[in-house]
Amino acid sequence: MKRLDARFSIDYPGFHFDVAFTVPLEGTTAVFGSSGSGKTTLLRCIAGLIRVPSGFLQFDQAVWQDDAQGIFLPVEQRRVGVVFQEARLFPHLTVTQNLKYGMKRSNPSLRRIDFAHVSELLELESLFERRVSNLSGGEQQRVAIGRALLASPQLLLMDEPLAFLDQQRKKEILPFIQRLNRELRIPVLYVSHDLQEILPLANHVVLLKEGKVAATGSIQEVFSRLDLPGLVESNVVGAILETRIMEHEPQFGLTRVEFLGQSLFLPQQALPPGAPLRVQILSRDVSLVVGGPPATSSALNTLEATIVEVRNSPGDQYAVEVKLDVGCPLLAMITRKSFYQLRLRPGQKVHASFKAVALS
Amino acid sequence: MKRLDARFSIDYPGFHFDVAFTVPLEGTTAVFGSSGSGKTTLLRCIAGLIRVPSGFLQFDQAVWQDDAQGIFLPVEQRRVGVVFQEARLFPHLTVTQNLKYGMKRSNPSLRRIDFAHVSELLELESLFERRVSNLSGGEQQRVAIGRALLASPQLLLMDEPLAFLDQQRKKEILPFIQRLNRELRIPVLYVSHDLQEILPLANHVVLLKEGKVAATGSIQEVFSRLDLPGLVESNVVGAILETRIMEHEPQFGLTRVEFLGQSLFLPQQALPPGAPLRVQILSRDVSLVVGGPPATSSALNTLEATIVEVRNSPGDQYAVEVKLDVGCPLLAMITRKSFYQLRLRPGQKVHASFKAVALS
Amino acid sequence: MTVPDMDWSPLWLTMQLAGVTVIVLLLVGTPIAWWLAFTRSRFRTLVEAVVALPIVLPPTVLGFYLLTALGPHGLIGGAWKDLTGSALSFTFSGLVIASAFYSLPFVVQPLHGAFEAVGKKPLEAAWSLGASKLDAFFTVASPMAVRGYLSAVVLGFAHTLGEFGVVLMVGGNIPGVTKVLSIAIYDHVEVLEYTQAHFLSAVLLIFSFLVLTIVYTANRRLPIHVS
Amino acid sequence: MTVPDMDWSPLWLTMQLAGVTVIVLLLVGTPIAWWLAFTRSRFRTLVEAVVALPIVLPPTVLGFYLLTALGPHGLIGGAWKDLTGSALSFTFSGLVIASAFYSLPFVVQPLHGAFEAVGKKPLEAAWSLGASKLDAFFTVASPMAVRGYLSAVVLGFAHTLGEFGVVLMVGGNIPGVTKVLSIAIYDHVEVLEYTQAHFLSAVLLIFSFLVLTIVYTANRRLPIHVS
Amino acid sequence: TSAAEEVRIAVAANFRATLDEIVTRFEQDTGHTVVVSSGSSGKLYAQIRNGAPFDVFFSADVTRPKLLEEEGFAVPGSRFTYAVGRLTLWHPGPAVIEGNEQSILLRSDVRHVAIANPKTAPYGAAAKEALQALGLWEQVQDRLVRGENIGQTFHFVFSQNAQLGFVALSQVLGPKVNGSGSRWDVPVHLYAPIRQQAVLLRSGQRQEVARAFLDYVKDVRSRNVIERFGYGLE
Ligand SMILES: Nc1ncnc2c1ncn2[C@@H]1O[C@H](COP(=O)(O)OP(=O)(O)OP(=O)(O)O)[C@@H](O)[C@H]1O
Ligand SMILES: Nc1ncnc2c1ncn2[C@@H]1O[C@H](COP(=O)(O)OP(=O)(O)OP(=O)(O)O)[C@@H](O)[C@H]1O
Ligand SMILES: [Mg+2]
Ligand SMILES: [Mg+2]
Repeated sequence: MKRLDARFSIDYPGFHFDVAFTVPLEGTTAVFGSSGSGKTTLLRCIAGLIRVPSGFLQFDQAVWQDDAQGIFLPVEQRRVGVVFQEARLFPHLTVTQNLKYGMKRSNPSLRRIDFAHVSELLELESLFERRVSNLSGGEQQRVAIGRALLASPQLLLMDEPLAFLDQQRKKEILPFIQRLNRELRIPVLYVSHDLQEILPLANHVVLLKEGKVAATGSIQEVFSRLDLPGLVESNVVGAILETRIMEHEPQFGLTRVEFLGQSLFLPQQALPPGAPLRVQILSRDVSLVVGGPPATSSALNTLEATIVEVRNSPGDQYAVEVKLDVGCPLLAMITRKSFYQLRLRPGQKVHASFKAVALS
Repeated sequence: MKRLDARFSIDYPGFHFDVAFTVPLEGTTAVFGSSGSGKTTLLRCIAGLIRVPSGFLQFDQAVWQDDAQGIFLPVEQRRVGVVFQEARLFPHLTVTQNLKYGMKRSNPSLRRIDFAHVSELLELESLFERRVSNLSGGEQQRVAIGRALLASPQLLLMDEPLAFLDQQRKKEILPFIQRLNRELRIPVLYVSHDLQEILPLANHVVLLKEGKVAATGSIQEVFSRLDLPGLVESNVVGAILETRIMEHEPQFGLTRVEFLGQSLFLPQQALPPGAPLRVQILSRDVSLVVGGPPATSSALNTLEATIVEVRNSPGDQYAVEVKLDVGCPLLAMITRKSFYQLRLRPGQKVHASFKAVALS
Repeated sequence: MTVPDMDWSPLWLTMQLAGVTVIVLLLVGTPIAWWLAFTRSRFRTLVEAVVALPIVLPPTVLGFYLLTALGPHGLIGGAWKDLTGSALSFTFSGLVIASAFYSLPFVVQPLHGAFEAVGKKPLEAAWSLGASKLDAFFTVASPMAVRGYLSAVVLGFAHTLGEFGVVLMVGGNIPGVTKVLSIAIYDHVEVLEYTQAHFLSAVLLIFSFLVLTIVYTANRRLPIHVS
Repeated sequence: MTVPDMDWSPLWLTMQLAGVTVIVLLLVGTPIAWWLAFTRSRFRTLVEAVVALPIVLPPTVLGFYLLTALGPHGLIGGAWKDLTGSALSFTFSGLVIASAFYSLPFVVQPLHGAFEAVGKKPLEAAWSLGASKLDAFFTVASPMAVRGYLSAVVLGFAHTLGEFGVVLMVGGNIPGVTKVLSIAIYDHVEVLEYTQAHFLSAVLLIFSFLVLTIVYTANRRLPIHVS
Repeated sequence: TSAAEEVRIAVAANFRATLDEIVTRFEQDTGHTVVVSSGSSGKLYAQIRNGAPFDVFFSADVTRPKLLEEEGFAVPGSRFTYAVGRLTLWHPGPAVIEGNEQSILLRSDVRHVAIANPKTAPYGAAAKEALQALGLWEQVQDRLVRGENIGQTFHFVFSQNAQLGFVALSQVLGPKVNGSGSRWDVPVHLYAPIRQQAVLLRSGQRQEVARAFLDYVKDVRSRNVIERFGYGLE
């Protein structure tokens, strides 16, 4: 599989940046880490906007930087689309001219992203003739995303691109980025603080802490680790299940998916039976019931589970995190009170129930 | 009660801005609306950074703008702290100098915000001597917030101030802003797209749509309206309950609060018994159970409820929104399947149960 | 080469003239540049053009007109005479006015550019933090426009040093009062005293080089830099 | 006043000289200004000072040195003569070189300031969108630095129009070849032909005023404005 | 004579107006074209040494033509005095200067007296000499303003910035002033004669015509013109 292989180190006064990691060049890789942990710095290194003295960067077969051999591919030849944290639109150009700036400079045979489509999706039509100087914050971000996409990059670097956008727009733009991944095979490195934004999107995670890589791997691996207290709100994620669509129940607006031979129900999906579907469960949406399946409840899904591990929540001193095995790891976060009332202990069989609406 | 009374209208090419509203000058007023709906424009009008031809603005007893009488109080005399959408730090000053810029210019007798405290809370100490030009996005936002606070404003205008900050930091900064409200009685107008950010904070909401006020009122009123489809994800909010702390159960790490004579449990709070506490319930966290209180479950709280109204969710075509009465309005969002299985109908008595961890 | 026996008063006078002129220019040029940068008036382009006009005239010719204007029967000189009792021509003050007039665009243009580059945004931030318009100008706009001030000072100072036609005409070359270094050098060249001319030129160049280097090095330590 | 019987060739020559000089200056000044704006070299302040130096010398004196350098036995003139068969002094080309040399700082300074104000950020964006360094310079940096170019062109053009000492010295006041308008006016003043001098000055002023107003009005229609 | 040719002449600024009239006649008489460049003698000298394409040089003094001859830039033996400058103390208004020249220079309402720079301009040197001879040099020191050349000196007085000035008689008698105002012609014994010399240049390409022009200047008709403009002759 194609991979991105990166090693950089820089010494800024008061900040030592030293990362080395490999991620597959497919789907979206989330770059996580608190403010000032080096996310933007990493993206700049990959784009070739900072040249660190002894760095190494290989994109699939192509070595973009290897200071041991004196190799450094200039930015403009890397074909990376960058969405900067501040939009950085060109103030002397109209919105259309901004959007077409990279497009005009791309090789026509490599253009696979349609101008009309992007404009529609990002709701840019009404802005076309505008000067960028008085666009609103969110409008600027949308133009910046469009501009980067239309340059037909072979790698997208997005630095909190949706920070100023509302939930509604995020819900429209995110699936589009996902499709870029799937259909056009454009890998994305995506910086975001918003878990809700990244979970449906990311396949891999690079977790930065104070300039170092604290964890890297597939999103399932990273988010089921209980040893990353405080770094991400990993305890928010109960599980990320890769399921397959079985059948639709249109009369109830439900879709039944199969997960390790068991059925789960979610709100009806537009995909055909047989299609793979990613399902997420938030740990605090999981209820545990001892002794038989629960009474009729609006929480539709129930799985048999075995308690694997129990520990106090690092984030909330009155909650307990329970790691369950339902065929894959599942984290549940419950109050201490429930924990004592239900007398939970490792090895115990329980029922984990969660509502279908809790899946996305 | 003190009020802010505002009427502005501007005609930009392609955007007609025309608002008139009154909000109480206490607590936080959330300014909501999708990208390009005029939130920043509104804040600029209130700050006095745009002078619209025929505007009116009254802050408590003081008329800040009344073009009928030719009154316009210049920005610098309004004592409004503005956190701009782009941080707008002064590039020629260090972080400390930026922080102290407004402080030095404030009347010492009105200074009520402590430099050391703000710096600690916003984790600014390590940045003090830095030039602002190469601060990270989040670092810039933190400095900008600190700078505005330290000017001891009588009104805070915050334009998506936490957009680049991680969950962890938001959790630290938000309560502080809340305390500013409560203890120092500094009212805040707060623009944000993030519901999770605004819910614990806001008392009032001004909802903008395409330059007009679509709704305004207390947060309970606005978010229990079922007639604002698509504008905000109002259906996410089940209820916002104003409760009072009764007692703590330290052995379980719980606090019992009283809501209309009934008991609810939440994770232990730092406040003393008798203190008021706001509790939120998300509509999708509410489970409905028919026929007697549910079996032992990790969802701790159960309230008797009467179904008031049922309708299809405007946001999700396979979900049903149920408006309940538990002494105040409570929205529950359940799947259609549950809805039919439980045979719910208006007037019916049910039990609404929700987990304590779902309260914040 | 031995150091020619020379009179240092022109050097001293030159420094005074250049220094005072630059100060006057900054005082006059700053509000003009500010107005040009932020006005929406229809007259902006007109004022811009008028400010740049003096330099298109040959210095001697401009000097000729200025001499008339500053003289006892001139527009400015006459008024001045009524006020102070003496005309402006052949005085140090007259020289300053003439130099300032001639070097104005070299100061206004860089300042105008710099203020426009600063823009309104940082000013809005400063105002909202309680800074008055003037306060914000001094604590935000000026330091951010430091590169423009640098250009303005360098161009204004250097041009006044080298300026010659106007000074010659308006000043009357009175030793100790209006005989500046450039005239002294010119005199030497005219009478074929090349050694002295070379020497004085070298003095002027080295001196200016030192001043410029100090100014530029100081600027390097200033905060505003390209990232 | 009747229009004095006059020779228009100096006006035409002046326009040619000013036009060509400005073009030469932009070509030479742009890379220097760019380098100054973005280099981290220790020599930056040195180069900055050297570029500003020519203007501290009185024009005639600078002209004298340039005359020597451009003459048939001079450093530049000699080399040029070996190449082309004739020296540079008293030719139009020589005038252009001399004027360019003298007006260089008026072009470099505003450009330097403008490039610094543009900064690296928009350039990084352009590069990441596939623009080569040169492409980004022409399509992003230059248009964003339009205010600097405006100042540079205005100052360079106006200063060349009015410049006089250098041109007189290097050009030799030869009608039709190196006798530019400023010298013509000067000549008239010298021989007390005030009417002609006033007339030519008025021509020069009106012409410059028109040029400047057109330039500034054109700029107003350009995209980069203060918000 | 031969076919029409062009000859280039460098002339000191003070003689420019006079020469123009002679040139006009010469052109009419011979059909040749004369291109005149004027400037200060010092500048013209430096330019000639650096290859300026002039055929004839009319200097305002003796020194420079002599130097050019010695340095090999001029044709030996071609040097001659074409005019002798006369110095006059002038005021643009009528009836100000009347007879008692000494007291007027010291009158309290005379704030400035213009002279040409004695270092650089022959008329300045002459004015200094005359003032010294009159014993006034020290007393007028603080009222002197110096024009860089005699043209500028004239402007100082003409624009009334200086109340009095030692200017060239040729300026006062020239077409601009036509002898108006009041003046005192400084007696020639008070200063060394201001001899202005011309010389034929070596570098000149058109020596034939240039010689013809120099002869023309020596001709009696030209001498009349020169005298009419207020110059003396040798
Ligand atoms: N000076 C102006 N001239 C023309 N249009 C403007 C101007 N200022 C703002 N607008 C337009 O007005 C609309 C509202 O802008 P505003 O910045 O208030 O939006 P917003 O609600 O803050 O959006 P966001 O959440 O994206 O920041 C936008 O469409 C914007 O482009
Ligand atoms: N040129 C520089 N010189 C000195 N320090 C720098 C420089 N660039 C970045 N830093 C510092 O390096 C750290 C990492 O910065 P970076 O911009 O990569 O953070 P980030 O992870 O993107 O943060 P955020 O989420 O707030 O944008 C910060 O503390 C920043 O101040
Ligand atoms: Mg960042
Ligand atoms: Mg906004």
